[in-house]
Amino acid sequence: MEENSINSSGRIKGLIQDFGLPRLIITGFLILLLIVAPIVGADLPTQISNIINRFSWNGILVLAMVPMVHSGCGLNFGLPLGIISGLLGATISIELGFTGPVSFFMAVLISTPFAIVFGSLYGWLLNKIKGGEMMIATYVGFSSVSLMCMMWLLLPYHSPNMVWGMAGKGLRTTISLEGYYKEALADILQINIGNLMIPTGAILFFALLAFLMWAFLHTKTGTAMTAVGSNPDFARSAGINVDKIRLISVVMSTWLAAIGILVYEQGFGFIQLYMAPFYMALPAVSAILIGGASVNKASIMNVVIGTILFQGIVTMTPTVMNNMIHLDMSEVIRIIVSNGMILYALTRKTEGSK
Amino acid sequence: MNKTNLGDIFRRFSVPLMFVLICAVCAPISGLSPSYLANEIVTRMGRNAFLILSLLIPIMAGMGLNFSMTLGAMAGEIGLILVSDWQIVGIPGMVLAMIISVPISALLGLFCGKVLNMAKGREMITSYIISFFINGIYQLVVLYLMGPVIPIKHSNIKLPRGYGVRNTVSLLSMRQKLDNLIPLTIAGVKIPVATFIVIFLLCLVIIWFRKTKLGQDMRAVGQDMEVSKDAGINVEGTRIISMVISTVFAGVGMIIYLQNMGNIATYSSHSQIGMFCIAALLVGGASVDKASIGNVFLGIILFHTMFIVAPKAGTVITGDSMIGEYFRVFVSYAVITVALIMYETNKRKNKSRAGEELARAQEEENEGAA
Amino acid sequence: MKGQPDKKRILIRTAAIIVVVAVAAAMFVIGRGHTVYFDNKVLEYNGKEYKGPYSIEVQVDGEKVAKLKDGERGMTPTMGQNFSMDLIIKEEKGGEEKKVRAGLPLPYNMDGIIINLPALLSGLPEDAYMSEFIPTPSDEELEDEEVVTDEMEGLMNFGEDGEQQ
Amino acid sequence: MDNAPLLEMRNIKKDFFGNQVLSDINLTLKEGEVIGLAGENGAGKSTLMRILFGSDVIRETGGYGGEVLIQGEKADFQSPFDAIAAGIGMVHQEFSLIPGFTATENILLNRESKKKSVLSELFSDRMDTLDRKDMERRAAEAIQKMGVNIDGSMLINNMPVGHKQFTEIARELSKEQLKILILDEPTAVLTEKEAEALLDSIRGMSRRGIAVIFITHRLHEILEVCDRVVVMRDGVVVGDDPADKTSEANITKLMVGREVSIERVSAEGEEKKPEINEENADIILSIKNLWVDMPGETVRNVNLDVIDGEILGIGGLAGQGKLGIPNGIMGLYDAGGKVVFNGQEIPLNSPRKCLDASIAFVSEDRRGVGLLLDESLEWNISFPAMQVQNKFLKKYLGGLITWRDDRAIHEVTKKYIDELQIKCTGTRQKAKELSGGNQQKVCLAKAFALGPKLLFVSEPTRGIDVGAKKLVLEALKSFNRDNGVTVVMISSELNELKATCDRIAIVSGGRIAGTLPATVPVEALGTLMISQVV
Repeated sequence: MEENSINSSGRIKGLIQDFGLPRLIITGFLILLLIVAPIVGADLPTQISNIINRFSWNGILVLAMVPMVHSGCGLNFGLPLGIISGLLGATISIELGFTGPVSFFMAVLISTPFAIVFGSLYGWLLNKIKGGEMMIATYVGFSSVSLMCMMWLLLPYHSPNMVWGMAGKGLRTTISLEGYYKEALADILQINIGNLMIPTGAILFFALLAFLMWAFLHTKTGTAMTAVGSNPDFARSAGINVDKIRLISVVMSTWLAAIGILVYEQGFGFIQLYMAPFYMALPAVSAILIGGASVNKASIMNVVIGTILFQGIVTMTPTVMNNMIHLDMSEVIRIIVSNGMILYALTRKTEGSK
Repeated sequence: MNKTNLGDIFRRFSVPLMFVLICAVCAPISGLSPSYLANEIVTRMGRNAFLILSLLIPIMAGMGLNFSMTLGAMAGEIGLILVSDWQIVGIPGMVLAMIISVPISALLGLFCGKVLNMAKGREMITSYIISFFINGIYQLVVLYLMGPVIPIKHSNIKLPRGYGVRNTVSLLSMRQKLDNLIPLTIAGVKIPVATFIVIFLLCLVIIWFRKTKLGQDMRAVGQDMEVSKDAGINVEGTRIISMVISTVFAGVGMIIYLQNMGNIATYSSHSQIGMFCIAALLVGGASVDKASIGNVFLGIILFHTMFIVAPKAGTVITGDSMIGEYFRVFVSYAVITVALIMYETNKRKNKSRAGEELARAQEEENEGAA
Repeated sequence: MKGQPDKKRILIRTAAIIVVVAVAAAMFVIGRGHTVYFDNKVLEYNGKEYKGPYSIEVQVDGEKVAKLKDGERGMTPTMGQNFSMDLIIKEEKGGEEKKVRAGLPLPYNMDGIIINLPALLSGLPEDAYMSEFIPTPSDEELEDEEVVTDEMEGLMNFGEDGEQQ
Repeated sequence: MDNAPLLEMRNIKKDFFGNQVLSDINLTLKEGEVIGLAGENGAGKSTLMRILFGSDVIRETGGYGGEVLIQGEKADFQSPFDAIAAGIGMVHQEFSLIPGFTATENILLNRESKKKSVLSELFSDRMDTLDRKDMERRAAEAIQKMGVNIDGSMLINNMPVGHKQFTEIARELSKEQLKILILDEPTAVLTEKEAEALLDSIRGMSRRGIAVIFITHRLHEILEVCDRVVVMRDGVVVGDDPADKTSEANITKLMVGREVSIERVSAEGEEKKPEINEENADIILSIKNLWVDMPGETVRNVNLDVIDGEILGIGGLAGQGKLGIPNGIMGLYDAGGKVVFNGQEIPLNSPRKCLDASIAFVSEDRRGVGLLLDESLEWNISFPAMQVQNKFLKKYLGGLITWRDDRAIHEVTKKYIDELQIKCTGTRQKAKELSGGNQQKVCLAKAFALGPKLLFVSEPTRGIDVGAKKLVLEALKSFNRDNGVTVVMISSELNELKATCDRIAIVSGGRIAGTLPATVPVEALGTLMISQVV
């Protein structure tokens, strides 16, 4: 992203090279799906709105990968930690009685301090274990999710819309956002043309955060972050406090994950608690990798392309395959494609940085 | 020197000690009778020990905790599903399932080893993702190919739509056949003697294996790949072999596990097996780079005691049965997290300690010189 | 220098594979399970009627698996290709007990096998007393079940929910 | 045939990508003979030994010329394993030991005694079990052969460094076929006593008929134990004398050479800088009691003053600590002591503080520390200046947002590309795509962009071609001359230092062995260089 506009012909060649075979296959597959869809009788506008919708839900969660990849902390398998901050914000906002779009705003506001505190602790931990980030991140995510499972039961929530009706305490596994912030963003400036529906607000919100991200990477600190990820020894010799930069990146990633889950919920219409955040990290990780990122390089373009490709395949395959051969293999395809992509990225040697 | 050693020992056994504490507190609260507990633990020992033992060899070869032991578990399940459909029952059924699972496990282990050789230094996260990836392939086979491609006859296994396997496959015909082969009950505790004999044999094999040339090579590779390579050891090959052996053992272990359970949850039995086997091993005092047979058994006793008493104790304390359930899940994950963190920080600490010592020596010398 | 040990090794490996295959084959034979159903029912064969006794108790390996009054059916799962049972026959109520030992080979390709005991006891040929049991699938079995392949399955119980204790 | 020498190397030539490192080397070695191989770093000793040992590096870089004969038969080693099979053993400088294994296990690593087991025939002979008893016997035999007593059952982890070295030697001795043993600076890590023991054991080996090639910088050891001394310089054998016919001084002279290969780079018309007068010069940087824990380059108790405006050279053999000095001061490795710059004490272990005080550093580890290989030249050149001095930044919202000024970065990069003649396709080319020499120029540009008062340059000409070498040295000189920047240049090449610097400090054994004006003959520097070698 930071290298746009110059000698574009050379860049296109490089782009194809950088693209890599797996990505090419996935793109080809999605294009094939888009061509086949109308032939087998699936409604193309509906399909496209589906993809756009899913993009608007998931984009920010994928964006949350960017800071940590940039600072060399690797793929953030600890995304659930950020998601938990978001869930805390969401539930507290509702508990405090906010409704409508205001509840969304309040959820963002409340989840921010949680994200900062959790993110700082998480970042501090990751600084202690440089080199083993990804595995530990995974388990930090798992541990925090299972710890929160207890908390959802124990914390003194009372809002009747959220707690189990019988017991009067303990949050439900899914909480409807009807009357709260369901489609709070999507409804803003929504465009409807026939079957085509575009949740403009949500997309704009993603664009805003993506722009802020892009802008951040152009500031002094952002530049330092990229340098730390590219070569921590270089950064250190240039007087950068590597640990601090990494910490900032982890906090940013955690905060974006918190916002990301809130945006996801406003689109989806429900808050999912308990075990739901467990595997939220994997789709986001594979999406950004499909978009062309590697373990230590990622750009906003990777996020956009990756989310569209990933969500495209996830939403298109079931309908197309069902219409075509009455065989829904989409789930299996999703598992193989997304995990295969992560495997591919992990087995590639990371160039440059030591 | 002595002081730090004591501290190190304490650190090394901190996880088992913590578990002893948890169990000591929760067991009385749970109100479960000692004989019930003893029965449960003996059952679980027979059920899980083989699986957990399969983790030891990759640790020896320096490849860390083998999260992709699920691959073997899947191979074992495929063997059992086929055998059930062929109506081979009892111990012969198990033996046949094992024979079928071995080549599948070996192939998967080979794949896994090759991939891990491409991802040196991040074996664990990679093997973790491999388990998900192969799970996709497993689903492809079991859900779509079983029926049309791999013949499945019986309607209690095959889905009515004509392809795919049902959510659960009953193993009633071989349920606990191995456990009850040699019946023995001591003080009300039923002992699965035959299973224990099998486990004991595996322990012997592992101990013997450590004394072989291959075992020695694995230890060498596990400690320093470069040096081993210079000495002419085929490093990559050795690592692959260790994965193959682990996967094959895991496959056999899964069959023993499932014969005790009495049915297969086709799509989920394997998914978490790696996770809780690893947790149990770590609870037994193992670390990412060091594990012994003793760790396995201590781990099973402590981990499963916690597993049995925690929900009950949770219910008693909070009045909500789910709290205890969540608690034990949390503890399992937390144990793995803590073990991983300790492993990584130790690695760093060893480095910085070497630096400190050098600096101190120079300082002393400086003082002498000044 | 190389040829000799290699040949030996190939030989040993082949032998090992043959042994494994042989064991597998043996397992197919000795491990084949069947469900045997016993009928104590009247049977018509070649125009002749064979009537059962008042009651038959079926014992396998010394254990009682079924006691059949006239017109009843019992069952037991078995393993292997030969099936032997002890039949304790009471011709009429309160009458004398008579113990008969019966052994018969089971056809490999039948899962469920019905044996008509009166016919067996009368010494009729195999096609008379033996027939295949074809189960009619229950409604429950016919119902399409949703396959749950969710990764979250088993997160909580670590795959132990199928336990039948 | 029987009279053929054990080893004969004839007309050995080797070049690395056109860079001739060995030319026409002839070397013979008789059974039981001990020869000492001396020479500066880069004289070609290790390359020669690598050729003899069948190293992969040699084959990967295009093989070598000439031939190696072992007992009169031509040998062509495809790998070190072939060399080992032919009876050549080598003990490297770096330990090649498994830390968690005992000495016995290490001595017999991958050559363990084995017993057939039931599964051996079924799988492979790797299923053989180890015969521990026989292993202990063989290891004890090797240790006994060496003549230095070490405990075979001790873990390497728990061993003092010297014993690790002996374990390595015992490993070579345990090989039945061993005829030639190459020892590459084996005494570097030994205490005096242990070194003495090692020399004894070399004598013992020689009596057994094993020929030894002994590489060391401790010349007295060579004289003590060797039959012959071979001295190499710049890829040529410059001396091959019986040990009793030569002396330390003689060897030193041969090592550093008489002629100066690079002319003092003083172009015509360049005004001669006034001679530095040490007595009343302004001291810009004063180093007191510096110790640095840089692995392989330990610095002990260094006291050094740098005069304002000079180019100070720091020379010395590899591993003696010259690299540790700048790396320690700049905070890249653990260091202690006192460093005063411009009258102000600089706290150690903090790169930022040094940079803030206008000290810049060009690291010897170009690819590891010096460059962002995956990023553009613009980033590489501007990054430290941007981060440390807030150059190339635009401020918005009253300084709340500091935006990277890509245009200013582009400008400055272009400026340095022109100035230093960096060959590249553009300012946005990635650093990893450049050649070594151009990468080095980028590193210099990076330091220049900081506008430092004092510049440390570590091994600026390592691994770059002659043309680039000249340019780099020229750039340093003009930077010193035109901007009045004090330069401290660390290099292993004495001639280069002589050609560039005003004064030269020689490091030996982690300490400053002496500081001399650059005009002194190179032999004087050479003598200092090996004076305190550890």
